[in-house]
Amino acid sequence: MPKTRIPAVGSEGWFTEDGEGPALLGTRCTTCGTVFFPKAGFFCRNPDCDGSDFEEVRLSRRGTVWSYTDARYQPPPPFVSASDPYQPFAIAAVQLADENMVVLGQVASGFGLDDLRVGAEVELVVEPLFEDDESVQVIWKWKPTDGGRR
Amino acid sequence: MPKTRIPAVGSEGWFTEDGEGPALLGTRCTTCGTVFFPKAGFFCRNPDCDGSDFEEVRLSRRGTVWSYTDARYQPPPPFVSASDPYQPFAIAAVQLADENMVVLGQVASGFGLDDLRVGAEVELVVEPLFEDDESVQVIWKWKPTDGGRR
Amino acid sequence: MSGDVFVLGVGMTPWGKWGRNFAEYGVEAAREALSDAGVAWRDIQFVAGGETVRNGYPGYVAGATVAQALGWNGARVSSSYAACASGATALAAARAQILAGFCDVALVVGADTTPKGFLAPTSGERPDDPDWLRFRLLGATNPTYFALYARRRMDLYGATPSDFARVKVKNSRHGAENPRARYRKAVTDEEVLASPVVADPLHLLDICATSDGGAAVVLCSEAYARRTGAQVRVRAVSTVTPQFPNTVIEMPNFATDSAAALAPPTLSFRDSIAAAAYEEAGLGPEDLSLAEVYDLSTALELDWYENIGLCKAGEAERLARDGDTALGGRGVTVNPSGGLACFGEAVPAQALAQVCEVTWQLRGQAGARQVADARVGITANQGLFGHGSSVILSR
Amino acid sequence: MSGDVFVLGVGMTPWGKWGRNFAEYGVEAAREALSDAGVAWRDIQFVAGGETVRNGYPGYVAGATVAQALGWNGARVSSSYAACASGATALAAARAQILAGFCDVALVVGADTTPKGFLAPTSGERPDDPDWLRFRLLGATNPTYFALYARRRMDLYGATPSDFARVKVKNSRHGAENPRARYRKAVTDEEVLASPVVADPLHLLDICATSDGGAAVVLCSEAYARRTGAQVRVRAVSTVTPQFPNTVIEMPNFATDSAAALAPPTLSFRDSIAAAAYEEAGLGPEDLSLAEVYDLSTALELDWYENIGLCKAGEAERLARDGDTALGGRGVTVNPSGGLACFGEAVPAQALAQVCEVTWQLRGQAGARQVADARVGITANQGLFGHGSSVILSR
Ligand SMILES: [Zn+2]
Ligand SMILES: [Zn+2]
Repeated sequence: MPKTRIPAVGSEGWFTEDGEGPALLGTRCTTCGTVFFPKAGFFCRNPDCDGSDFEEVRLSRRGTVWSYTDARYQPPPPFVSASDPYQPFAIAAVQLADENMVVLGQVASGFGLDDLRVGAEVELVVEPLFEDDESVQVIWKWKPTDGGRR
Repeated sequence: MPKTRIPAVGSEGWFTEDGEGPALLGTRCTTCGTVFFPKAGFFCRNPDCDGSDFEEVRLSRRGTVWSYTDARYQPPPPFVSASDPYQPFAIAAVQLADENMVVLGQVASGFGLDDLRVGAEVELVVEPLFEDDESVQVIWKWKPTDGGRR
Repeated sequence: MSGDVFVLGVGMTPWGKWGRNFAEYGVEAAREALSDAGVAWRDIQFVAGGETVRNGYPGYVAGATVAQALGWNGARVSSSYAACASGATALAAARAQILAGFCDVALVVGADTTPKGFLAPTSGERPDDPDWLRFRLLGATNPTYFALYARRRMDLYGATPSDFARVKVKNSRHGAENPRARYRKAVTDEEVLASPVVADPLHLLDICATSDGGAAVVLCSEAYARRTGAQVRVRAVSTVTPQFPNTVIEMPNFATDSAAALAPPTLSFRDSIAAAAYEEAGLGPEDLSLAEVYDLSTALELDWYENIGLCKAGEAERLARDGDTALGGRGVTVNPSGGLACFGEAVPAQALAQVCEVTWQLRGQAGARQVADARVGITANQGLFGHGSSVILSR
Repeated sequence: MSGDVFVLGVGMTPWGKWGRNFAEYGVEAAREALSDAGVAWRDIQFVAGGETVRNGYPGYVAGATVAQALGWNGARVSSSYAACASGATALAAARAQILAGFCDVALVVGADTTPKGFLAPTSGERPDDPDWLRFRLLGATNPTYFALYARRRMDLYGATPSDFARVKVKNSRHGAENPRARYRKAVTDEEVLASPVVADPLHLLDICATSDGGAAVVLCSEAYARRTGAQVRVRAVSTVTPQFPNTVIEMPNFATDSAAALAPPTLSFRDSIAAAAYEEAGLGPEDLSLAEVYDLSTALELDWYENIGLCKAGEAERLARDGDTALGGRGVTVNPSGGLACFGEAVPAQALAQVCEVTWQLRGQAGARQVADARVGITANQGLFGHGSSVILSR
């Protein structure tokens, strides 16, 4: 029986893979327009705004690398390694122009430090984070648009 | 194979069952004479004393009930029940005259609220707290000296 | 010292068990307090939070968590933990910032979301932690300690389970008039005595529950109060610790201090908490209109009557029997809010909730539970590990 | 405000990894500080503790835990948590109590005992906790964030791994002269660059370890200082929070605030921490003799040069290359203690350890690591969740 593909526990509702393609899901305050990721849904965190009404928004699928690094050693729990033995992976902080914010994410499988530079363009994909007995837990990742290798 | 009889985990060195009989083990500050239970061994907690040298002492085996109660419902973990289903037990706070302090303890097996009153004399015994697969974990308890039933 | 500080605004969520994130209760209470104070969040210069230890990092840094949820405004921030006295410690922190001249107006906030059942230590094997050990080695829950105090009243002063039940009956009548209370049904002494015994002599209805809730207070300087017309003055905030040897057995300890080498202090720890507040305020029990005391159990409320000086040791039962501490009684009204009996514990919010109630009473805004002509109110509570607090407010 | 407060005494344990109970480190540091101050424990009127969250209740109530271990003396007490800024928040609490006139002399103490390896959240499934989520969903450890800042310096300013290594070399030379440092061996840049990469571009020797340790400060009022001759004056304690939108990615967040609707503040959060201290002190970077900054990584120390105003953005590498920030250099000496590079993090103690070092320097008691004619020193650090601190001391 194939495993179910589910958002990684804790990230439910944080991203979508619907007909329009993969995208992060945030919320926008209908009063002041500020965007929040992960979603805010209680009170607006703009100190000048007392809005408490939010609409779900898809964040920009493309952005530019603000900075990047990798994880050479296996992080401690609650991190779960996708492979045994552990394989290092890269992490990028990505600037989204319209939202004027930076969002972290692992870098897409198959890409590493050599494929990244500050200012390079990346796009959002959804890929496995790890598998357990019943499911493949998926998460958003950033993928270089130029195919990598600068 | 008989199970090992060991002090309940966390109470190692808190009491003895040596040739002189069961007794709580505390420490006495050699500078000011203050007694500590559980043992102090770092700096003396008498604010007028800067002693840091302690000797082990056996606490008085007999005392008088300062107050008492019972536990009608099973306490949450890390409590471990001695029986299944759970059996309520009594708890006494006992005043030791020489040490001028009050020490809590469960009441000895077979004795309950009806055997206790404020001011009644009790003596220290060591009895099972609970058993696990390998061992019987024992602890100090307070036992009415008049055989109970006031 | 540059005078007293004033309560400019108060806010409190309804207490209950909803399982929301604690920060939401904190923000809700804070926004009500800000609105009550007529102060914009942008103008708050210091945020003092009472921590909850059950929410990971956001709970440990409750001041910052609430500040961020309200929208980072650059305010200075602190997060305090002092068990049941956390809210009062946060209040003391904000008061000192104002009196030291670092700010004019500060927000104090506490909120919690609590698990069902007995409060228990966090999981794992932690034999270094006295709070873990008392559960493992003794099975001593919080009600164990409350029951020891209650039984002692019985054997020393002739108190009866009916005396304890009477406190619950009184508080439930008060709480029935409080829209923020969780339990709003007046109960009878028969109901209390018919409820199951949890820790002899205390019944289920003698012991307070655990709840979710948030409370907030906006404090300001005297100069600021003069401009805005704030009337409720903070006369004292006591956060004293015990003096060695502390000879009353206390959560979560296995034993008292030994008084073999050094004589006990004149006042017990619980007596010293209010005594320090009275001294700071230059007031005494005879000046009180009302008191909000920490009724973790009904019997403990009787102890507090003596600890805050309403009567001598052993006389609390008589006060309760005569109805002196009930709304409309001859004496100081105790727990007009309904107390923990009607709210349940939401640890970091509780000491602030007491301050909210006293404020409403002093302003004459307590509706059907209003104490007539309330002029001075005291709060008192005690938490684990030598934390106690008492706040005195006057108008 | 009734003038400044003064540092009357300081104490610090040697840093290391011994696995003792955190309270013992706190008591050891406190007793040294009391002795250095010439104050009896009985005379301490307020105890402010920085919490450690890894020790159950005793750690949450660190102020009371240390007060009890020293012997309950009835002092008022507080326990503060503000991540890496905890010690400074405790210092701010004690300062305000003194300036508000509630006490003359206060003890501030922080101590920790830390597990091996990466700092990780407490166990259990806690998907409501952002600190849990960043490990689970991203595998983002603390070094991840440090590395993002470091890489940005490389791509923006042309920094190289050798520039980072140079900071470690400098700090290891300083720490070699510090008897309380844990690592006292001078290292070379070859050794740094040969150590394994943890999070590119940072090597193991670019990143600070976790340690056990305690630090304590006795503060007193100006009047008290005059009587005792205390010379080290607390000119500022900044504990500001960010202003929305905070546009630099920070532990433990997944994203920055959005600046789509509200423009970012003029100063970044990290810049604003020292700026608030300078404003409070009426001093500027040009007045400094030395700085103790929070070098969680070597590259982060370079960021701090800019954040505390030693140079413009992008110029920190030049300062380090020219040796300006080393003992005997032309500029402000940075981390004469050896910094976190030689101590490792002991979270609630760290901000106080910085104050201890600056005090020793201002008193001319720093031995072979003494900064010549030290007159003004600043500390700076930043912790999780919008906590930063900066303390300025002068003689
Ligand atoms: Zn808004
Ligand atoms: Zn002694």
